[in-house]
Amino acid sequence: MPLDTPQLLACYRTMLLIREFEERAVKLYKLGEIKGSLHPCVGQEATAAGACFALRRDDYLTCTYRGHGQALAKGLDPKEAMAELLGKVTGCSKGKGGSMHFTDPRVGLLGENAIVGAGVPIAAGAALSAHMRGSDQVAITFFGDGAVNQGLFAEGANLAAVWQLPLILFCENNQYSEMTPITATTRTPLHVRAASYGMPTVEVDGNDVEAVYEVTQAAVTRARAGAGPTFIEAHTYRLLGHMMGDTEVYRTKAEVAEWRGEQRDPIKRTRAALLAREVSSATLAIIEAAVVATINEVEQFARASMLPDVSEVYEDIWVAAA
Amino acid sequence: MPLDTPQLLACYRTMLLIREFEERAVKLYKLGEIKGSLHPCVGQEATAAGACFALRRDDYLTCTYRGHGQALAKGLDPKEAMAELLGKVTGCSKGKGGSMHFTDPRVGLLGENAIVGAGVPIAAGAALSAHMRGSDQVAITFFGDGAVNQGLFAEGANLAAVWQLPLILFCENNQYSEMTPITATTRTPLHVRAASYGMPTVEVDGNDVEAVYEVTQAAVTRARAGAGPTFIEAHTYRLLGHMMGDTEVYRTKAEVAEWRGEQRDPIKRTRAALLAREVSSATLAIIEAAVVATINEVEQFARASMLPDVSEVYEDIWVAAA
Amino acid sequence: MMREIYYNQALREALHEEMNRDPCVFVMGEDIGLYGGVFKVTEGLLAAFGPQRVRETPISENGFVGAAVGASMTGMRPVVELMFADFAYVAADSIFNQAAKMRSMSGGRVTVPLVIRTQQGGGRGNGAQHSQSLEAMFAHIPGIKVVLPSTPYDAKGLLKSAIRDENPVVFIEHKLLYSTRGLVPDDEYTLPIGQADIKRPGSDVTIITYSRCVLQALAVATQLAEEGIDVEVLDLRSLVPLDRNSVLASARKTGRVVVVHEAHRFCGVGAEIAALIQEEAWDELHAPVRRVTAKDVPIPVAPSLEQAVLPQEHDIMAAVRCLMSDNKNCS
Amino acid sequence: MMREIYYNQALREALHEEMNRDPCVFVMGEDIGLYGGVFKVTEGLLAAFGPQRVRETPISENGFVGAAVGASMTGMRPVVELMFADFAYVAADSIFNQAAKMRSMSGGRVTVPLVIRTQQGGGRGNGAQHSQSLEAMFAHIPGIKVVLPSTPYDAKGLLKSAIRDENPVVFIEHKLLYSTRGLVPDDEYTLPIGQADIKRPGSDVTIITYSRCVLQALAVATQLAEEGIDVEVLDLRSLVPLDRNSVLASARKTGRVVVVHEAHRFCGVGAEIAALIQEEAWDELHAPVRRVTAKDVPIPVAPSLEQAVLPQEHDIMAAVRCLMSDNKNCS
Ligand SMILES: Cc1ncc(C[n+]2csc(CCOP(=O)(O)OP(=O)(O)O)c2C)c(N)n1
Ligand SMILES: Cc1ncc(C[n+]2csc(CCOP(=O)(O)OP(=O)(O)O)c2C)c(N)n1
Ligand SMILES: [Mg+2]
Ligand SMILES: [Mg+2]
Repeated sequence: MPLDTPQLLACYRTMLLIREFEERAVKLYKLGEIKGSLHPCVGQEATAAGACFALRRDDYLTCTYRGHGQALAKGLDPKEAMAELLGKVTGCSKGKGGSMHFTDPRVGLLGENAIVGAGVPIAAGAALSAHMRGSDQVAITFFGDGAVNQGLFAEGANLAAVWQLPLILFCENNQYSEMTPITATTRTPLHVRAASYGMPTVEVDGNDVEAVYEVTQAAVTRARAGAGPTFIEAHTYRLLGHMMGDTEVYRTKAEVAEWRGEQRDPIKRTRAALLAREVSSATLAIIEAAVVATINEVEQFARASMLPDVSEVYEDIWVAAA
Repeated sequence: MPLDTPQLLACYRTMLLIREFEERAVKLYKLGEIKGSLHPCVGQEATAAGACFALRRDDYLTCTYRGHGQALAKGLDPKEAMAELLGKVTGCSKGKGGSMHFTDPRVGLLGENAIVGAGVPIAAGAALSAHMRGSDQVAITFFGDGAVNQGLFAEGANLAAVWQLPLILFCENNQYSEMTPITATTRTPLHVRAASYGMPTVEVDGNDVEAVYEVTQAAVTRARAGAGPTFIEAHTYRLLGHMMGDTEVYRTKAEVAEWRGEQRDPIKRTRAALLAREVSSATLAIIEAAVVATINEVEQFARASMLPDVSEVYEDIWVAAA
Repeated sequence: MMREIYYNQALREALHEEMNRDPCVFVMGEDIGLYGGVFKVTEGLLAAFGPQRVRETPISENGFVGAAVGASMTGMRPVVELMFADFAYVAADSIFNQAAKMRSMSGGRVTVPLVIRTQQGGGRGNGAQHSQSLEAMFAHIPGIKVVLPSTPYDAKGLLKSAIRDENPVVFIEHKLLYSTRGLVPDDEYTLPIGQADIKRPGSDVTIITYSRCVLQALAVATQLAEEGIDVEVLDLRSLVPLDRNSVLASARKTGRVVVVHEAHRFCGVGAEIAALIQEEAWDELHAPVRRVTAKDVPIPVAPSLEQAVLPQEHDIMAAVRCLMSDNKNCS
Repeated sequence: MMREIYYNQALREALHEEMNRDPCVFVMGEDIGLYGGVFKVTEGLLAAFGPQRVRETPISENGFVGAAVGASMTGMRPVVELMFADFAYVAADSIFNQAAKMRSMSGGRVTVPLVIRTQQGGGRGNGAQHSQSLEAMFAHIPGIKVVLPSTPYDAKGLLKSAIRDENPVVFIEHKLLYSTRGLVPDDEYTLPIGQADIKRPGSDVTIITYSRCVLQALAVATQLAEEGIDVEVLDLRSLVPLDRNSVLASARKTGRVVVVHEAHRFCGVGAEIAALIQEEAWDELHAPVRRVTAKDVPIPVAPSLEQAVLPQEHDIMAAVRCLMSDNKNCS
């Protein structure tokens, strides 16, 4: 079922929130407020917003170090997210996990992961759990094109297929794994690799939020009905470097510029689609301003929060016996 | 090119040697002369003999704990092999490796392996080495149906495909991984899984030594010509338990009996084929007797050999600086 | 009332009882269903609980341990069988980067009530890839409890506690212990994880050990009693948490300690115990802490070599005698 | 003649020279070609040696380390880059079950002249899965040499030796060392693996350490010199082989030892060194061997916590002062 206009507006707002969040994080990184790792998902907002719009709050999600967008789209509080980037005690992981480990089980977020491929079996296990408990929850796992080369992907995909788990394997093919083009590390399309485990696959324009929503929605419906996993290959592009400091020698400015253009950038495209549906630019401007205001608050909250006290060091490792 | 009669006779001899070797090992295990692990390949002699007949002595081979047959077919001295099973210092690994680690680089045997799937990347590396040295050597790796589920297989197969390595991935599908039928652990045919990496695949009756030879020969020709890897799925059956002590509750006596029959047992089939080619049963009887005599000598040699001296404990770990 | 049962039977009872008690408990692993596992620990569970809760896995340890992590984070209590501890290397990411760190990385928001049962050790000629003892590796990386029972009684009581624990637990059996027997109560019981057990009290020397080496230590203690040497045998039972108090109390009491294990020596548990005791009980020690361990070489198959590599009773005996002598250079 | 160059530059020179010297040497890993590796160690190698010998790999560490094992057994000398030591878990089978055991399992018939270069350590806020120090794990399992250079000079000389070594070598760099500088000869040189280096001689206390902690130890030594405490800093440089003679000689000389490392404490290298010294130099010690290590928790991201978990100069200072005091319970 296609998105109606209020739904598309909701997705647009989510995409803007993600873009604004990530750009603010980049700013704070450059200011030295954020340290360590940062892998912005700027340009990939449609996959996050479209796919997560097809999920319920109690569905499960795993993703990668580049998963801020998905985490926010799934419902992670942006304040907790930004505070986590700054290593603050108000962060979703009390500052212990950082950029690569956003986690919030209250919204089904079982964790970003800094190990390529590791989220796939974990999500398969969450799907197994839902199935065994007789719940109709589903699990989704986001990963990149490069992750398909990892044994963890192969093993997780096979488990999902053999056990017919309610799992959506969502591959964001942004053409590069770090600085290496995917064509250098696989000879066949990724969806072909996934299909070989015995699950339906679908390709989608990952910068078309409506299309992403529709294919995910179909996969979720299958999964909830007990019909097993689906692999989605979404073609997309990251507009910033792999990580902060990436010199981007492996791609041309022209290539990036094209993906930043009206035809490609998912936010520009959604904006155009909304205008075409006769949403007024005034309405859009209100949403846009509101998102900026939110992220301003988010930044303030994160900056004003405290670093965890040293006494926290031995906390959150073990659960004490009841 | 099909095997001519002298070639088929050579293969027959190899198959007999393997069968006799394995049955003798089982006998010695029951007598307590062999301890530890033993995974007989009785019933799977045609894959070993047929495939290795297509190889040169300087081609590389990796296989599994069930690889005695392949090791012998590749040229490992059966005396060294049997002595190794008994942990004797005259064994191919001086008694250190045992049943699951037959190794002899002089015949290209880079090792059986006790970790399911681990031989695949190692053989890929040997193929890479041949390629980089500008040699026309090829590598072959034997593994079971169950190994296709291991991440190591996926990663190794992908490397072979992406780098177009001179590698033959030889899957002995004997329908079970230990006590579990392969149908319980994969939803799709194994050759479909392999093809997804972008390499040609072929299925073959693994109990037909001529057919095994022909498909392997074709794969070797491709590999030597620089045309990359091939996956061979050979359908076969192990006639004994997975390991010594296997209670075989997972299959019926009738199933085993069928595979032991004239229509299925690879040795009986080859014998029939030779008789049909008008090789006399007297000739065959001479070969058969010679093989038994060889294995008698092999047993004697192994039993008469010494256990390694305790002073050997720190040997063969490190190569001293030149 | 007590019955004498086998170690693997004790484990099976623990699994059976816990699966009966809590529908969230399930087992998974290779060949654990119809066959009942290659060491027969899960025998009968398939018939009792069906294929959903006794789940046969493809040979993909990293995948199914990872799946167990995900299942444990979402309300289930998986008990995974890793057929040989040596396969922990293929599953290492799911164990060390995922299970061990998940709670900390989430700031305490998730829990991972997961048990990984495995077996380890040599002595059967299974070779370098099927005979390793990897407890030091599991214990070195924080976030996983590490339990190694030496008797059927401990095995049952500790496995039940491991299953009820809210933390990931690596539960390490020993391949040569499955066929040993011991008394186990008829009635239900659990044993707390983190308490060492004095398997034999003594006053002259303490042998600190765990798993199968406890049996060797007890045999040595019996022999040495005839020579008038009174050996205390302290069975650690778990390495994480380590019962530091019991370790130090026994060390202080006897002033002479030998640590015995089948794992390699370099950076093994013996090193940790020795370092700890000299740090904390320096003035009470009569002699340095001695270690009796596997030699630092891959485990060979030949019986002559395997015996030479793995710790034997005579090695333990020599170390104890050394500590009782005045000669500091004897071991 | 000497030049001052960066640690990563020193490594790059070693790779360049060895690839020039021996056509069998080649490098492989993720993003090591055009980009020159995320820490820029392999920069320029692609241009100099082409894509066959500077081989970009798919993200499949177990696969490509396994392939390196196979290549090394058959005449090549691969130098693999494992981007973060934390990824050793996904490659663990190829490292521990294959590379480490291959020679032994073949009774000495095969050799595995393989180098696995990796980097480790915390201090940058990279979190629990990108900050681990895993040297104890590599050193615990026999069959792999383990080298951890602390200076550009050591890095270059030891990497060249590692590449020429006929055994598998895990060569561990530190992410915070890449941007440090030091003097390196213009002329070619190698350094033997297995020799510790006294980075600062002293008579009161020995700090035994390696990798980045050497820099911390030297800073501490300088500060304590002002207090009149004369600290010897012994840089192990390799753990396997361990230079036992140098360790014991320094321990005997000063009678007071602190071991410092960034890896976790439990079953870490500090435990091994402490156990060894008390075993072998009991009578010469004035006090127990102390350990300054990371705390036994996953490495957190928040700077306040990361600092508290990883060893800091003030922690080392406190341990040294403790040893110099008469108070045995101070640390
Ligand atoms: C097992 C493992 N190997 C390598 C890395 C280093 N690494 C981090 S991201 C990355 C590239 C991943 O590419 P892809 O899956 O396409 O995701 P993208 O970053 O493009 O979103 C690599 C190699 C890692 N984190 N984990
Ligand atoms: C990584 C790993 N997991 C599990 C095992 C235990 N194991 C040994 S053989 C085997 C079954 C392998 O089946 P398959 O690949 O079909 O080979 P077959 O034994 O039938 O020849 C298993 C699970 C192992 N050796 N290595
Ligand atoms: Mg990508
Ligand atoms: Mg099989």
